[in-house]
Formats: sequence, structure tokens, C-alpha cells
Amino acid sequence: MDTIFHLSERRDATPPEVDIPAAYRRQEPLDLPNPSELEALRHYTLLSQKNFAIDTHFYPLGSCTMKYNPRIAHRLANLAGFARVHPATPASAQQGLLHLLWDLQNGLAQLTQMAAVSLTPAAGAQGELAGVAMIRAYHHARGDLGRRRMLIPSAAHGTNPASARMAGFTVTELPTRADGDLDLAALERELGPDVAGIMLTNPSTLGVFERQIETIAERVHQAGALLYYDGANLNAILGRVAPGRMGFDVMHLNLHKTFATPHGGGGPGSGAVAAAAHLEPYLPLPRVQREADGSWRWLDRVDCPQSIGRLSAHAGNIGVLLRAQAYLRRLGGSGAHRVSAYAVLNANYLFKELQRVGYRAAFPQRRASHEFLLTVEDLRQQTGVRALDVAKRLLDFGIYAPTIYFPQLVPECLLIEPTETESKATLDRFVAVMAQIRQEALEQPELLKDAPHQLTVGRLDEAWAARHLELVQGRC
Amino acid sequence: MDTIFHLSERRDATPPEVDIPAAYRRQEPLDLPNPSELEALRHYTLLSQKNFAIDTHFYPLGSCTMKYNPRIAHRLANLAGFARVHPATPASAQQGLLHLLWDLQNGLAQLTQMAAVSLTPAAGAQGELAGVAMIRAYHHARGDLGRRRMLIPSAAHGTNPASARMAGFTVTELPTRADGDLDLAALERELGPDVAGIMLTNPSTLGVFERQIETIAERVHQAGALLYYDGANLNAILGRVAPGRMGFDVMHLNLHKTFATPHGGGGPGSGAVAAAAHLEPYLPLPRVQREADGSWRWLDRVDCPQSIGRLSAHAGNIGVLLRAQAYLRRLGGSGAHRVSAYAVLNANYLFKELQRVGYRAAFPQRRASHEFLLTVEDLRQQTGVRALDVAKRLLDFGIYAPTIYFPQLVPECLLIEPTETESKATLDRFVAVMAQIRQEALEQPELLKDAPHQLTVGRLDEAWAARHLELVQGRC
Amino acid sequence: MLAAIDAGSIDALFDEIPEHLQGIPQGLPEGLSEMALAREFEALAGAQPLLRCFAGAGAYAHHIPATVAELIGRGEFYSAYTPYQAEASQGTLQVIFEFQTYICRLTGMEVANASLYDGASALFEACLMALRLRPERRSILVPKHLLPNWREVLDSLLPLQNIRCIEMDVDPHRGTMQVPAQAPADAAALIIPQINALGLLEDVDALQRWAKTQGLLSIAVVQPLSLALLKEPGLWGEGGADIVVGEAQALGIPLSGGGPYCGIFACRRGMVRQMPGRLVARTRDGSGRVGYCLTLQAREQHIRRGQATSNVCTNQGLMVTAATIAMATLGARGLQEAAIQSHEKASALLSALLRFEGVERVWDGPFFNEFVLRFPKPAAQLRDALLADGILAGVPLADLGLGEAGDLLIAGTEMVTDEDIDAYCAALGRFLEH
Amino acid sequence: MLAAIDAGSIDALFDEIPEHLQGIPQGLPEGLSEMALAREFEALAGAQPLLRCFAGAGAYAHHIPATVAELIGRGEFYSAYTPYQAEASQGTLQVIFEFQTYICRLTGMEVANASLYDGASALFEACLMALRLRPERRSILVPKHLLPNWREVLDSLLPLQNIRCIEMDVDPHRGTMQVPAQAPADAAALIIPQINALGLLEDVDALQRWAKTQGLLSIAVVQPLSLALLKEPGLWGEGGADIVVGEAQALGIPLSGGGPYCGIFACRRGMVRQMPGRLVARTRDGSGRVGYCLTLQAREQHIRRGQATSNVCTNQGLMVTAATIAMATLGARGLQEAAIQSHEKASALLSALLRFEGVERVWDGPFFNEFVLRFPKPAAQLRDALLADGILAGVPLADLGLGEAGDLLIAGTEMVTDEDIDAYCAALGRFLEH
Repeated sequence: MDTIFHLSERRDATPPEVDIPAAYRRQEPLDLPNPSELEALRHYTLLSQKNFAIDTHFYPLGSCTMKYNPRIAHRLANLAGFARVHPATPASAQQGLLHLLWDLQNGLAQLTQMAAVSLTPAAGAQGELAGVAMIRAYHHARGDLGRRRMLIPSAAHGTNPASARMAGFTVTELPTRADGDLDLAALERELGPDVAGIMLTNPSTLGVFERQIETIAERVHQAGALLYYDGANLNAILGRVAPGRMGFDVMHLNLHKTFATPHGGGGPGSGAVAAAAHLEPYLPLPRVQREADGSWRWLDRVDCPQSIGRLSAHAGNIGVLLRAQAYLRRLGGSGAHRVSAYAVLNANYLFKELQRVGYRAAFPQRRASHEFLLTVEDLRQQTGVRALDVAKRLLDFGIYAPTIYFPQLVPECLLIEPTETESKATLDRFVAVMAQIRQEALEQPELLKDAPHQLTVGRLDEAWAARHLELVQGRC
Repeated sequence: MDTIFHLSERRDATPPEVDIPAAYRRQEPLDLPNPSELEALRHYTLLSQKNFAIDTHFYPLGSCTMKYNPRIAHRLANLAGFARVHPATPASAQQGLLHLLWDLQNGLAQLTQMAAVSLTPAAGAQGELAGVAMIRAYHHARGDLGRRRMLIPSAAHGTNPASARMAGFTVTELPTRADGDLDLAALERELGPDVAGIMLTNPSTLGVFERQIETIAERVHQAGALLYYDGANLNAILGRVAPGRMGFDVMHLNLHKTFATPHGGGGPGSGAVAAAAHLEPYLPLPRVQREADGSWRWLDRVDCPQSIGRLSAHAGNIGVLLRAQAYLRRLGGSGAHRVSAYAVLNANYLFKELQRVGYRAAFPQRRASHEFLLTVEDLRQQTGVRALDVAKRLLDFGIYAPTIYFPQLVPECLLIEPTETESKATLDRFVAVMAQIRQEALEQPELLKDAPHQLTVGRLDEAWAARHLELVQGRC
Repeated sequence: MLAAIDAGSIDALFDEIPEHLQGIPQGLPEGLSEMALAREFEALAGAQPLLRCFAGAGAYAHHIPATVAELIGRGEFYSAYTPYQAEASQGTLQVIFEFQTYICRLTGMEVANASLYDGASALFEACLMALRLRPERRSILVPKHLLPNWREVLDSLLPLQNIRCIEMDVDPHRGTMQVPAQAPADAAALIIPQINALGLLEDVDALQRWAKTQGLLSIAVVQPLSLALLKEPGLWGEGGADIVVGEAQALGIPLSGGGPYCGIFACRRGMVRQMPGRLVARTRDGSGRVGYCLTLQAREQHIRRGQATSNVCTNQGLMVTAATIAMATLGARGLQEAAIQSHEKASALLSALLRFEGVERVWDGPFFNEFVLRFPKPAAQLRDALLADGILAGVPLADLGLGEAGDLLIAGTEMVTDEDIDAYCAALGRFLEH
Repeated sequence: MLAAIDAGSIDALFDEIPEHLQGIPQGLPEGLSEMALAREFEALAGAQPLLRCFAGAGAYAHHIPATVAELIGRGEFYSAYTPYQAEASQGTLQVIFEFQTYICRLTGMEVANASLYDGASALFEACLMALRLRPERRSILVPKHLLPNWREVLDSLLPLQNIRCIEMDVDPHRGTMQVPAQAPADAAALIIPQINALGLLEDVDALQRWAKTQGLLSIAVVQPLSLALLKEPGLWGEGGADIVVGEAQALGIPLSGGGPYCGIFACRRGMVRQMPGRLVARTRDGSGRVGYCLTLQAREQHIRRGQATSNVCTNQGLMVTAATIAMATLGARGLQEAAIQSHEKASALLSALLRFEGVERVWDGPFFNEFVLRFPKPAAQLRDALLADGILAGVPLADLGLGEAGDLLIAGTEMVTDEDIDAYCAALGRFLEH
């Protein structure tokens, strides 16, 4: 499809008449298209139809928790009373908004069993950065300046080591045992006075619950270090197991996963950070506080002198936070409990059914959490068909691809997470399609290697893209 | 695609517990599906993608004025302050709404040069029925009870004779001359004391302006009859020629055509009726009036004892009327003038270009109005390809079909109306596609006879449908 | 473009129109930017109070699932044309097919059309259809307690075709329909409203049976949401109603000052060729793939012209889509729950209001979600006074040309909260004290 | 389903988790129906006044075309995942490609990414990138009159990697940046904000030239709508800025209490491998059909883990879509008009306010749409007082840690009407009289 730069009249804007001195002004007229409103609307409507999305397709996408984004949350976040609030509005004129954000802080604190929450991180990675920066601030405040090392399982999300490094830590990777749990002995070897903390997610990225979590917490704390909880997999235990109860000191939540705010084709996310009492002083700014008179206000540097500070210009992705609060308020406590119950039920059902039709589990002896790992290494050896080919072929059936090649320690792996919002009929169709694809892989592997065949484009050449780097539309 | 009745869990609702006596109650539980919200949303999102629509496709659809429906109008009509108004709300609590409706009444009166407007008809056909009922009421009020006959050109829209009959008239069809204008001699023969009026649209359904309109008006009025203007083609002269100035006594406007309110897949429409002063007393109820104190209120039977009365339970399609007012307010007087200017420019451009690539005009010596008639009778004789086949083949190129086989007096005709909101690029692409289709018709006529080939279904068997009459989904 | 047409100017394209007829309209204000337009409309919308709504009389403040507005606003539904080109309109056509099915299952009827303008105009079309089915008859039996604005539609339009309405009385003690021993000779049909304009439930089984014995067709007038609880017209009496019409506004359509709403129309399969309005059927393409198309178009004006079953052309397409999505989203359980809650909230409100001295129920038969109370002061005065408290207290029966000055028709839906009831009571208390 | 898994209950599926860790959360209220939820949110939204907005300081009340909300609400954009599977994400990918092109044309730069969280965090990333490009340096030159909340972000995050901010002074008479003869030795880059926190235009050509002669990278901080009028950073001085960041909120993104907004990030083509964030490139499929995909992913954390250019993963996808649609709908003409009107409305407001005795402009250099006025009373008091009149009068400079108590930073956009200015003046008059 043509770009907007091709399809519309490009008569330039007339040179502006304005009393700003010429030295400050653009010399050439703005070279942007001038489509009619209908042309623009039609262009983007047609473009939208080229996307897969939750509203149109099933996403068995491990670690991404692609659940239904309730439409009511979208409508409510867009109410003029919220959407038109300027960030510099005094608290007295945005009490409704502050009230809801305060409710969300509290709700998240309850669910995680943490002492306090800051909603400001704009995404999971920023939440991680905030969390590890808080760990650093905690040690520094105690004069414990030598803790420069962060322990991270090798299977962790890539953001974990990246965030740790941005917070000034060096990273030590920890191995995983064959049963999917952490190698406790390795942990104990690494723990020492230079270790600031450990970053874990539980269930882990291998799709299994880390059974030794209480022991791990005990050892880490004994060594004077802290535990960071990566909330990416919170959907597996939401409303059932609180990270605070497992011994974590600080964590982030991916509201755009667990709390059903939309992925929006890549964002905006929201990565609220929650902390146990001893880390509360370091939470990023601003936060909402309820005053004795029942009113709400922003807490800022004066109130929280030890805070790690501000992460973005304002208070985070408020519009996303409103959606998360709408979701949580709709669920309530027992609804949150049902989320993980059905997420885990759906995952375990798929886990069994996909094994039944021939797929190999990476950890067959374990329960699936909200997701599970398969490997098609057997297919690769037999036919040359790789996980990527299976993924691309799924697209032809109107099913989004699972996460592939993550975690890297399992070869040719598919990480599959159905979420709680898909029906049994959808899961059964997925199993049938996966069975068919397995058959195709064995009988006509070329069909998979060229997939997809039914979309608006065939398999795209990413190497060509990186070599040519056509990153902008030239003059046309 | 499965229906909603197939794809969702059908666990019946539990038998209700309610204190309404059993004799009044449903005995069997309600046999309707219980899909999850995501299932329902996904189903209808995917269904929507199977439609052509203005937002996605060009509609060169004669007599239907498929122009862009500005999105702002949709947003404004849905403001809670309008959408939540109960129709029994006293005028004092719906002044904003009444104000806008009053503005619309006045705007339409100005544009048509009529004395007064009633917005209540829910669609063009109801507007026609109102208009001819007003003609009847006018004659009756004068004791002129013998006028039972309505004159209508044979090429008129089917609603004209149908509406006339519903208002108790018999219909006499009038022939058209070879140049597309009305056969004046035939008109004069038919006029007499039993004729109540004549229903015309100008430009006519043949896509040409009726040049004798002033003479016709004079003769009809001399005969004691009245002129009804079918507003279906108003887009050709909007803001340039007022029906009131041409001598019409009463008319309707299709707001969902000329005033850019959406077609919505078949409705809701809106068919405001406008009347010259002598017919104002008969306008349907209710109407909005501005009081001396500047407030607005509904006029009802007490105020308008001669009114033909009420056509629907409330005041018409208010939400549609708000969109029309938004459109008109956005245009203003000079904007309205530009509408017809560009509609006619686009039509004449296409008219020339399509003749250039080989299509035959039904009235080659005439100017196109906002639309024009082609005939592919030559193709049919040469190749057997019919207008229907050309229309279906266009769908394969992502272009909606023109109106075909209307008016019936031109064989194998295509009635084409581009509207003012399409760009030259879109028109040029249409010409190129039409040229290609003509080529295909000559070289591989079977390709057209089977068309469409690129849609989710091939050509559907309408005869099969009428024979089997599967009108509802059975138990599944 | 002008060069391609060989025209010197756009004005030249209008050269077949007498010049003295042409001009630029005077008296219309200049056009507004989108921004200024939004400001104007928002100011006018904002100037109107959002009221706690206890008014009904055929239009009800039900909850609308958020999916509805999102989906009907999609360009593919919103800006699509009437689905005459079936292959390019499968979305709309399947939605209508599903709507027809929903309406049939709710009403217990065999066929339903793609909607008419609103409930009242659907009733008008039902009367015409009854007369097509009984061509020798000239009148329709209309209950006195049909909603008066619906009756007005019949009074406006039926006389144009020399059809008379003959009024059926109301039992003054029970508030429900009374029928004579013998029906008038030229009557084609009896209109049976379940619920009537006083909010009361009629003995529809008996009325259907009477109509049947008198050789009359039964035309049921229903509110489709209530059919989640109430007996479906297809099962009334012996053999059910012949034609069912109703207003679908309660199914996912905003109040919007009175429109656009959506008239439903269902009947027996044997009568389908006499139906007005569009019908969608399932069919096949050349390869046997399932698709949908309009059918029996020969009934319609664009084919049959003056001999059509009706002049109706436009249906309420987008409202059909809204109602279908609302019914799908709510599901059987949600619809039933909304109906039960509407009844229960109305009952709670009734109990609360009856606690006021001098306030009494006029008729005490079973009701769905609407009832009449008689107040010691004029109901119109009460209604106007409570507006200041942000309450639309109901519809005075006298406004409808029914009942006495003190009578107010009050509706409850699932939207009513305890707080709403308290607010009503508090405001009423203040009003009655003065 | 439990039978298929051989599990007796859902709870059994959690049998690997110690039982004492499991439970149902206490302390959370019960869930609400959609209806009750809507009521709660609507009440809270309705309780907040809609103000006439004259506040800026990095967030502006511009008009948003109606197409934007309609399109970004479409499920296909709204609920799509990050476009890692390119073939199933061509809509989002092409939108980003177009966004990158829009940003490049507005800024005059060669490459732009798919956005970062907001303008301030984009500036933080720009500082890190400058240090990757100048690995031997450890500091960034930051103007004193950078927006203080942006500065706070740098102060929170740069020290974690031992990067210092060195403050560049402001000429007290002109309100614009002063640079020393010689740059500090370990400085990697100079941040040049056009517009600065006082609303004033900087002499960006001179600043870029100074940075260049000092061997510093120039990091431009811009408001992209202003670039419809102002000189594009790619042409500043000699050879232009090296990195351009900015906040795209003014391009079709609602104020929404401060987010989600959208950080833009552009640079020279030669630096692209040091960029943070996602990048979309055009490519081909096996049949030569054009398509789009993410590229240079080896820079990113999901591939490079601890060695990535940034930990950033999520971009502001839906806001990118909003900004792209807004720019397309407005077009070059509409963007320019919005920029001109913003300047003119701000100028009109300035003139009107200067008519009050005791009100004066502190710095009188050229400005785009924002300026500082000094009032004879504390600006915070003024701001709070005018709230009662439905006016958000501006941002007190003292709130920002800048200026004196009487200084108020006031912004105008194309949304300001004469009536708004009159209302401001009337309210101000009343305030100053007391």
C-alpha cells in the first residue's frame, strides 16, 4: 500500500506570515502532504485492517499476556473530565483523577502485599530501572556502597540485565537446573557483600513456578541483598500468591499485561513499582497521597527526600493507569483471583492437548503456569522445520505466533500463553491448527518454510531491511 | 463465518426468580447465546471487515450520494448531553438540543428557500409520504376533494409512486423525451382538476437538469396542482439553486445523502420535509419553535391544528439531525455552494474520462449533473457482458458498484455519482479500472460473468436465497 | 480537471440551469472550523443537565455495553451503504441475519425483518399488512391504552388509506383492555400491547384467543427486553400472535432525545411475502460458500414501485447493528438479568414512593418496570419541580392525554441505584411539603 | 477441561506452590458491574471542572482532529501487539514508518525512531547516546532554563551511570542561554532547547556553532508542532543538531493529566546504530512485494540484553499512531495554521494582559506560544483564585523552581478564543482589585 506521502496532494503550505523574526523561522515551506480528511481516514482505516490484534485474532504469545482489553476502560479513560486535565492543574481541580490513582496504588499494594506503590514508570523496563535504582539507593542510604553486582537468572527477560546495567550494576547470570528451578548452589556461591540483589520472576520465564522461592529469599536476605520481582508473569498468580508474601522487596507490574490495558501496537505500557516498607522512601515521584481531610494531592521531592526521583516529565501514563484501575475495580478481589485461576486452567489444558497431538514439552514433568514451553527441536532434526516456520505458518490460520527462541536455553522453543480471556472453542481450534501444522511439517516442510502465504505480504526479509536501512520515505 | 449462534457457549440463562405471576412469564429459558465479551467483540469486528464502506472504499453509486461522513459529527452527536436525553424531558431541560434542531430547521429553510421545515421524517420515503400527505391536506382544507391523482415521471425513484399510493393517490406516469427532459405535452394532457400534484427531482434521475422546470411549475400551478421536490439529487445544486426558487411547493431532503450523515449499512436516514408558506400549516409534528423570550420548545397539535400529524413515536432521528447540523454548521453558506460545485466538477470529469476510455453516455449531448448515466448495451450485444457483470467486477478492484438498471428506461445502464469528497487520484484510478474492465469484457467476458473473484464470497445466488428463504438461524 | 472537460470554470458546468435561478445562499452564517464547531456543540450539550431518569413511556434508560458504541462507530459499519451489493456487504448482511434470528427467538416468531423506523411506524406497517391479509376489512381494533404517541402515528397515516381505528376500552379498575363480545364486522386485527401505556401487563392469552375466535389477526406490541422475562408472543393464547412489532431502543440504543430508534417486525412464515421492509436470507455462491443477501426484494418499492408492500426503503441499519451487538454482549444471562433488575428496581422505587402520605397506586396489577402513581399535586408540577434536583421524575399521564392530573407514569431500569431512589424520595418529600 | 488435564479442581493446578503462600486477596472491594463502574468513573470525571487552559510548560491544549480518537480506538490498532511478527503487523509498521518520516521532515533530520516514553525520557536517552558517541566524556551541558521536570529526570537517572549535568547559565536580561568561552573538558554534548522554559526562543544557530567548535554534540529539544514555523534543527548553525528529541503531545495527543505522551528521537544516519528504541524499515518479501519490519533489533535489550543501547522496550505505539493521524489529517497547511494561530492567540493574550497596571513582561525576546508575565501578586495565588472562574491561568514559575513569586508562565494555542481572553481579563481584573 502506498504511504500517506504518495497518495495525497502535496501542494506546500504557503509561506507563513507571522511576526517571529526570520532568523528563527523555517526557510523552506513544510514538505508534508495535504490529504483530504477522507483520504487520511481511509488510508489509516485500511492500514489498520492489515494488523492482527486481540480484537480480531487469538494471541498465544508467551510472556506477553495478550488478554482482552475491556472496551469500557477505553471509554472511561477518555472522558473529557480526565482527558482534558493539564498536568499543571492544581490538585484541588483534579481530585477525581487523583482519587482513582490513589485507589489504584492501594489496589496494587493489596494484591502484591507491598507497602506502597508508585505509578509513574511508563513501562515495565522503566519500572525495572526504578526498582533496581531503589535497591541501589537503599544500600547507599545505609552506607553500604560496595554492592555493585546484580544476580539474574540466565533465562530472564532481556530487560532485566539491561535495566540493571542502566542503574550502574554489573550483572552475574545464574544457571537453571534441569527441572526448571534455579540452581540454588550457584546462587549461594555468588552471594556476598558485593551483591546488591537478585532479579527474579515467578513463575519463571520457563513457565514453571520457582518452588524454592522462600529458601532463595531467605538466603538472599541473609546475605544483605534484596529481591526484585519482575512482574511480567504476574498473571499466573494474580489474586492468589502475593510477591510480598514470597519475600520480594520491590517489584514492578506490567499493567498492559496483567491489568488488560492495551498494547497499542507497542505501547504505551505502564510499569507501576511496588515496594516493601523498607524501600518505600525510595519510590519514584510523584505519588498520590490522601490527606487527613480526605482530599488527595501529589507527593513530591519535599515529601519524599530519599526518592530516586522523577522518571518522566509528568506522573506517568495516566490514561493507561485509569484503564488499569477500571479493570481492577471491575474485578475486585475475587475477580483477580479468578484471573489467574482461568489463565492457569487454559494454559494447562493447552499444554496437555498440544502434547497429545505430538508436541514436546520442555518441562513435561512440571505443571504449566499461565504459560508453558514447547520445543520443536525434534521437528528441526527430522525435517529442518524450525520454530520460526511453525510461528509463521500459524499466521496463515489467523492465529498470532507464540513467542519463539525465548528463553534461549531451550532450543527451537515456543512459549505459549493463552490467557484467561479465550474460550475453550478458541483453544480447541488452536490445537487443531497446531496438529495440522505438525502434519504439514512432516509431509510438506517447504510449505512452512515459505509461510505465511495468506497475508498481505509473504515472509519479509529482515536481513535485507537491515542492509538497506530504508527508514524514511524519500521525496515522491 | 459462523454466526454468533454457533460460536459461543449456549448455556441457557437460569430460570428467572421474579415476582411476576407465572402466567405472564416465558415458560422456557431464553435460547440465546452467552458469548464472552471478547468473543462477541471479535465476531463483530471481523464481520465489519467484510464490508465495503466509504471509510475504506470509493462508492461511485448514483442517486445515493455516498460522500464522506465527517467524524466530528459522530463524536458530537454522541455527547452525553445529547445521547442521554429522554424524549419526555421538558423543553426547559433540553434547550441545547432544541437550539441545534431549530438552527437546522432554519438552515434547511434557507438553503431550499422554503418557508418552514419539519425534521421528523425518519428517512426519505417517510419525508415523501409526509409531503404528499401535505398536498392532500392542502387540497382537502380548500374543499378541493377530487384531486386523487399524482403525476410522476416514469424514471422517478420507486419510492415516489409507492409514497403517493400510501397517501391514497393513484399514480400516472409521465414519459421523458429523448433529450432527458420531461415530455411537456404529455404533462399538459394529464393535468386537470383531478390532479393533486407532480413529484419531480431536479436534476432528474437521468443525471441531467430539467431545463423546463419553470414552465412545468407554471403549468402545474395553473392547473391547481402542486409540485413536490424529491430531494434525492439535491447534492447537484446545493447552495446554488434552491428548490423553492424553481417553483416547488414542498420537498424532502435526504440528510443521509446531501448532509453527510452516515448510511450505516442501510440507515438510519433522515428525510426532513420543507414547505412553502401555503403548506406550512400541514407540516408533520413535532417542530421546534423559538419563543419570544429566546427559549425553544416543541410545537404540537395544539399549535398546529392542521398538521398531518405525527409520523413516529418521537421527534424523528435526532441523532442523525445533530450530525446534519454539525455538517451544515461546518460548511456555512459558501461551503454548501462549494459542495455542489465540486460534486458536479467530479461528475463531469468522470463523464468525460469514461467516454474517452470507450463507455457510451446515455445522454452524451447533455452536461452531467452530480451524476450521469452510461449504458453498456453495446457490450451486452457484443459479448453478453451486462451492467451487473461490470458492477460485480468493480468490486474485485476495491471499488463499490455503481447503481445499475436504474432508471429502467435506459438499457444496461450504470448511474455514476462520485460526490465532491473524492480526490482526482481516486477518480483517475476508477477510470483506469473501468478501462481495464472494458478490455476484459471484450477479451475474456467470462471473467466478468463470474465476478467478483477477490472477495470473501463469489457471486451470490439470489434466486437460491428467495427459493429457500433461510431467514433465521436454526438451533445449532 | 476543468481542462479535461473543456470547461472554463466550474460555473460553466451549470450552464444548462437558468442563470437567474443560481446564487450563493444568503442568511447562513459562515462555516466553522472543526474546533469551533466542537466548542459550540459541547457548550450546548453541557448546558443540559444530565438527569436521573425515571421516565419511560416507550423509551428507557438502560445500560449500554461499551462494546456497542465502539463497534457501531467503526467505519465499516458506520459508513457502509445499504447491502444491495451482497458480496461487498457480508458484514452488514450477516449482522441483519443474526438480528432477525435474535428477534425471532425473543418473540417466538418465525420470521423478522431488518427493522423499520421505530416501534410506532412498525405498528402502522403492521396495520397495513393486516389489511393486505384481510383485504375485505377496513378497520383495526386499537386499545385505548396504547401509547398515545403511537396512536397518533396511526391516526396520521391510516386514514390516508381509509383505514379506521376502533378503540377498545379499558377496564377502569384493572387498567387493562376490555373487548366486546363481538368484534366489529370490518375489523382486520386487534392490537395487543404487552406492556400497555399504564405500565400494566395485559392478559394476552385471553386477548389472543378472543381475536382468534373473532377471525381477527393479533398484532402484538412488545418491548423486546421485557421478553427476556415475559411470555413470547408466538406462544400467546392458542397459536400465538400473527404479527409482532415493537421498539428495540431498550436493546443498546441511546435515548438520544427520541431517535434514531429501531422498530422490530416479526410474523409467521406464511405471511412473509406481505411483509414490509428488508429481509436477509442465507445463500450460496458458485462454489457453495455460504453468504447472505437481501431477498424477496420484489416486495419493495425499488422493484415494485407503486405496488410495493410499503414505500419504506431505509431501515435503521446502524441501530440494528447496535441492538445485535448489545444482545450478543449481554447474552441470554445478561438480558435476563437486565430485565429482572429493571423489574426489581421499579418495584423498590414503587415501595419507596408509596410510603409518602397521599401517594397511591391507581391500578395494582402486575407490571414489568413501569407503573402509575397518583400524587396529591399535579404530576406535571411535580415533574418540573424535581428537575431542579436533577431528576426526571416520570411522564405525567395527562401529558399523554390519559389519566388524571395527579397521575405520573414512572419507570425503573437496572440503572437505578439505591442512591437514585433516595434522591427521588428526598426531592419528592421537599416538593410535597410545600 | 479439568478432565482433559486430569485435575480435580482448578486449585489442584497450583499444587507446586506452597499452600501457605496461596489465598484470596483481602481488603479489595468486590467487583463492579460495567454499569456501576461507569457510574463511578463518570461521577469522578464530572466532579472535575473543565477549565479554560492557559497552562503550558511542556503540555499544550491543542485541537485534536476527530479522526484521531476514532482511528486509534479501532481494535486493530488499539489491541495489537508490538510488531515483532512483521507479516501480521503491517498496519502498525507502516504507521511507524510514516511517523519516522514525518518526524524527519519536521526536524530536518535523517533518521527517527518509533518513539520513546516522553520528551524528558527521550532527552535522558539522548544524553546516554551522546556518551556512547563520546565514550571518553562524562558530562552533559544542560541549560538552567530547561523545563525543571525534564531536568529532574536527568538528575534521577544520569548519576546512576556516573554522568554529570553541568548547568549553563541564563542571561538574566534576555532569558536565554549563556555559554562560556570554553566548554568543560569532559562534556559530551550541549542541550539546546528551542523553546526554553521561559517560553523564549534561543539563538540556536549560535549555540550549535559554539558546540561544534567545542567538539560537543548538539542535542536539540523541540516541540514538534512549533517546527511547522521554526527552523528545523537539522539546519541549525553549521550542519545542524546531532540529536533531536522532543515531546509530541502537541500533535494529536490529549493532555490526560500528563500522559501517555510521546517522546520523539531523531539523529544523523551515521549514528543510527547507537540509537535507543525501535526502528522500522521498509523491506521486501520473497515475491518482491513491499513490506515493513522492525530493524537493527540487535541494538535492543531483547537481543543484546545487558549490552543493549537502552533497556527500553515498549514505545508509545498508540500515541505514535495518534500523532501520525493528526499530522496527516491536518496536513502541512493545518499544522502551519495551528502553529501560526497558537502564536497569534498567545500574542493577543499577552497584549490584553499587559493592559493591566502592574503587569509586565519580564523578558521581551521573541516567543512561540508561551511567555512569562510578572504580576504584582503571587502567581500561585492568582492561579488558584482563577480556578473558581474556570480558568487555569498558567504555571507559576516558582512552582518550577524558576523566577520570582509573581512570575506566571502563560501559554496560548489555536484553541483560545476572544471570549477566553475576555474571561481571563475579567477574572484577572477581579483578582487584582482585591
